[in-house]
Amino acid sequence: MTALDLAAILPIAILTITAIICMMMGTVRRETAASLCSTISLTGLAAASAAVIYQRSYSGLAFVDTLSVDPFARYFQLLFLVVAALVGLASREYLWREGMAIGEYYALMLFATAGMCLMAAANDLMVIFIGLEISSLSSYILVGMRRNDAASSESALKYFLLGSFATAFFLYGVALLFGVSGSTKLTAIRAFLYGGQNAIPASAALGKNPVLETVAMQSQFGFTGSMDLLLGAAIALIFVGLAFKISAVPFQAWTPDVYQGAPAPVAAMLSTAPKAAAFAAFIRIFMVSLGASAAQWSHLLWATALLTMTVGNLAALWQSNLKRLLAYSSIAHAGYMLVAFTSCSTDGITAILFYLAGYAFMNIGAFIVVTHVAGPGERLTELDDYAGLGFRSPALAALLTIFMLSLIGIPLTAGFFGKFYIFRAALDSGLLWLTIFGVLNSAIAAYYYLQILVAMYMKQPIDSAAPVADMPAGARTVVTVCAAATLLIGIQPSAVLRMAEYAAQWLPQL
Amino acid sequence: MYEILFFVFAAAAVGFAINLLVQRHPIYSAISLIGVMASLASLYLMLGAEFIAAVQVIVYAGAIMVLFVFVIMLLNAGVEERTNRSRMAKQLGAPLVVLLLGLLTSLVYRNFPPDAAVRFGDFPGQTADIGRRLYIYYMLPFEVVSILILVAIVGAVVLAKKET
Amino acid sequence: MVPLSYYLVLSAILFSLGVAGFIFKRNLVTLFMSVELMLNAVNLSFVALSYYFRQLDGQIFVFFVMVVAAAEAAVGLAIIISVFRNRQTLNVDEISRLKL
Amino acid sequence: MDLPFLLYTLLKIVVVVFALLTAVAYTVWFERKVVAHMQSRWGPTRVGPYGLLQPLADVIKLITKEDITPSGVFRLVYLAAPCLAVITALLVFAVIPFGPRTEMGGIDIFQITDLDIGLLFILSVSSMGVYGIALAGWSSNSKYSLLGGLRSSAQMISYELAMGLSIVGVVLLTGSLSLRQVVDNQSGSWWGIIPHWNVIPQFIGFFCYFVSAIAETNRLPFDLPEAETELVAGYHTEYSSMRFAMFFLAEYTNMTAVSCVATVLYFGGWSGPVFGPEALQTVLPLLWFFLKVLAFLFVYVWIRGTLPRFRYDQLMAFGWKFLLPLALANMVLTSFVQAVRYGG
Repeated sequence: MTALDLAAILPIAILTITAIICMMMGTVRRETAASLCSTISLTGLAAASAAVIYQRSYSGLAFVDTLSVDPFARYFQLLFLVVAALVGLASREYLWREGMAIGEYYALMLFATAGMCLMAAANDLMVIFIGLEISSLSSYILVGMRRNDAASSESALKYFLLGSFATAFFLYGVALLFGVSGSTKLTAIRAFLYGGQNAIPASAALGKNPVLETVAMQSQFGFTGSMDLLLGAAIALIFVGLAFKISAVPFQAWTPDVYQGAPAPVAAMLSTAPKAAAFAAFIRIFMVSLGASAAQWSHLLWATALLTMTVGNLAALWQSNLKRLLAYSSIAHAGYMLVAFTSCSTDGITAILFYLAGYAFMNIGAFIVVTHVAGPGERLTELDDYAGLGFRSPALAALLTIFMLSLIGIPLTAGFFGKFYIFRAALDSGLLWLTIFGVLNSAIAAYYYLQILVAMYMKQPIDSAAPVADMPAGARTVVTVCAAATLLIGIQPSAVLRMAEYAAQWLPQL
Repeated sequence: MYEILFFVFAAAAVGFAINLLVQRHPIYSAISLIGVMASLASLYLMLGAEFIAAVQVIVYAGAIMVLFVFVIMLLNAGVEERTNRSRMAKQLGAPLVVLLLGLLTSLVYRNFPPDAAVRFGDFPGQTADIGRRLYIYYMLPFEVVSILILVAIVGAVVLAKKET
Repeated sequence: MVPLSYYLVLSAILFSLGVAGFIFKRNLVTLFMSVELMLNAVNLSFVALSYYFRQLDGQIFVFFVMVVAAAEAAVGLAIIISVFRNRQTLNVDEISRLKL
Repeated sequence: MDLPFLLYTLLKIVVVVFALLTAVAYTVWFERKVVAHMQSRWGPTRVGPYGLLQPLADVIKLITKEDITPSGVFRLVYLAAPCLAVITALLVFAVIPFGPRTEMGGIDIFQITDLDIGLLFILSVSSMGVYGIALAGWSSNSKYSLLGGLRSSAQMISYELAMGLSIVGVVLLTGSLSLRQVVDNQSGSWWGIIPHWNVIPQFIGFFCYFVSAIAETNRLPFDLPEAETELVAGYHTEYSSMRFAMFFLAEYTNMTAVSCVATVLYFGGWSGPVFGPEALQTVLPLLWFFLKVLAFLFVYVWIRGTLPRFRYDQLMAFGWKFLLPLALANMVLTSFVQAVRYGG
């Protein structure tokens, strides 16, 4: 094990160990478990972040080309760690309130983070697959953790069934890609697709096999005419698998149900971290390995981006349940990011990375506010429950306003710059129509976000509405941090933008 | 001889898979799936993947499917009912599945060189080589799946344990 | 001597049958079994391609897919049991929220 | 693949199956006799000298009894389950080497086939054995059978883990999954007296293997699936006549198979002092093998005659909280020692 290997695995190892320690906290009393677990997991996440930052002095491929140490991976890993920290802190009181298993919750959240870190850094489809499964399995369980709530377990079931269905497609795509190129290593596939060389590394060949050379030749010749079709099928299947994870249309059907049924903090995490992880894998596979056939997949992306934005926004218009509304809004936001992806340029990728960071803060903030307003058992999640919230608890309403304005994309919030960079990147790549549709969509979206503001500030509270209790310390901290970050990025985007740019520039150019 | 064996096992696999669809009782579907897995294990043997064939039977047929059968028995699942939605799914899904089948098979059939043939014994099973390759070149995934298994254990306990 | 493409075609057929099962079956456990069938089909592709390249990576991939399938089965069946506890049914259509 | 090879293999299979069925029949007699003597009784004495023809009489009785198929059973599965149980039990013998490689016309006569993955084959076959019992329990459509079937499938998959892990120790020592190589690896001795048997370095592994093997075969003290005081007769409550006999047969075949595997893995297989003329030299290894297996069968019966039955939760706790960690620890220890020995 070299120093590079160690640096590459360190964040994941720290996360795993922390998760195991959290798991053992099931033995302590419930009263102390929650604060203990959140402290432990925060410490672990901080240590993992330190390890990620420590990685800066290394670069290259670790563990025999299966893990990549690069700025792109680091950016995503830091994002996942921050999301996990926010969600972990915010769910401290929630778990206690809802009587959920505390130690296991934190453990699974950290495991999921470890899996996502692995996905972001993987240079082998096998490792991407395993990382994807670690994060997905943990999310399935987290969604279903309110076991006595029928909605929770049903949404876990739906998420699980459709998720494993999509994974099977992803795997079939990987198999076909393996059939075309002879390797599952992203860099080897790239070398094959650009250079036409069979990607079987010399080390993989079994020395005693004289057939090997001829087979390699054969496959090369056999494929010259027809490789495109097989490759196209492989791309389409991998696309299906990943599109499910980022809930792109037409694979979005699970999203509203799952977000609605899931515990709200888990929904906050689902809408940010796993989506970002799927984007990381998406970008890495398509830009690194399949860059040579960008002409094929950019059309696919174009259509998906348009559909995802439009369907997400239009469906959100009819929602009265806030969790469902945020779910549809998250679909729409995935659509905006796909617009940037369609441009296939470094600017586009930068825009996605920037957007993911800003989106993480505003969306987690919004979800945590919703969690709090919902109250015990998560009963108050309808739009009517927010009537007059601006008078009942002005601070909470003000915070939610910031998040909503940012989700709309009003200047001085993170959302504005996010959208700005995305549409600029799209315009630069000549995607005029897609940009126009994107801007139109943002305008539609403003309507349903404003609806919430209208409810909060212009409607009279229902008489029976109980006053909203004070926010517990953990959640309050998280919401404050999220609001501050949303505004900060909106006023001074350069720091995050520079990091995103640095990460995106690492990717090979098309 | 090997052609015959291939066709026998391939037909068995497809037959069992169709039976999985046709059977109304989940336990018969489970038995059919075990049949598919056993047929595939035999095909793996013919492809020289001895280790994978054995693991297929041990893990898939012997552990995963036992779990399925166990759960079916535990929940005492009955014959599945046909409801309105399933008729709708049929009308919508059938053309989709046929399309997928046609596309995939024709694509795979046309695009792989026809002179690539499988001769029994051409690529003898190398269990030791798999081990060596697994521990040297794929050490990371091998170590990391342990997290996955841990997640599965925690999940199964959290979701299915009795209320305390 | 069987052409390699026969193995791959068989894999494609099994995969499509798995998809069909996922769409047509109404029982949760059977639905999940259809997914397992799809994974098995993919495994066959991997083993056949591994033979084609005379190289073991494909078989190692299958090994990992099996581990993942086992983990998935444990979690999936636990979820099914917890749904059954709340609903007392295994029919997809009766689980109202589950609009597949 | 040529015809003589096929014919020889078929012949070997027929001989092994025939010998095995006889041996199994006499295992029953052996068990009844030993248990009887442990309890100061005589056991079967009436049919033949020392009751030696008793097994024959039992077989005739079982075959000629009426075969009842209760109404309400899931017929196909109900009929297939006992066959499945017997077949999986018999299949194990396909890879067991009964003696050193002895060729006759180019074909090894003391082993049906020497697979590279012999050990994995045994594990995979025995992992299929659970279906016979689970499906029998389910298809009988009776609550006792169902509970028995559920218990047995849970028990068998639990103990399979410990069994598989304990075998890894032997594989680590041998470096091969072929049973013949496992035995060859145990030839020789330390200081001329202590044989090179795996049981000495792997005594923890052997303990885990044997205990989990007893559980796998559903024998006392782990015979909960058929605990008569709670479940009438467990999974085979509804079975009668020949179908019942097949479960009986499967159980005793499994016992024999487990004893054979234990002999091969931990007690040097056929190895033992070989002397005398050539004919004797050929036969002696078979005798050693037979004696070792017989000793194991005696231990089986001895345990049955001595120990009470576990409670179900005790059984699970024992498997998961004691046996599994122990087998894991043994595996880690063995691999550590091997790594130090051949460290490079």
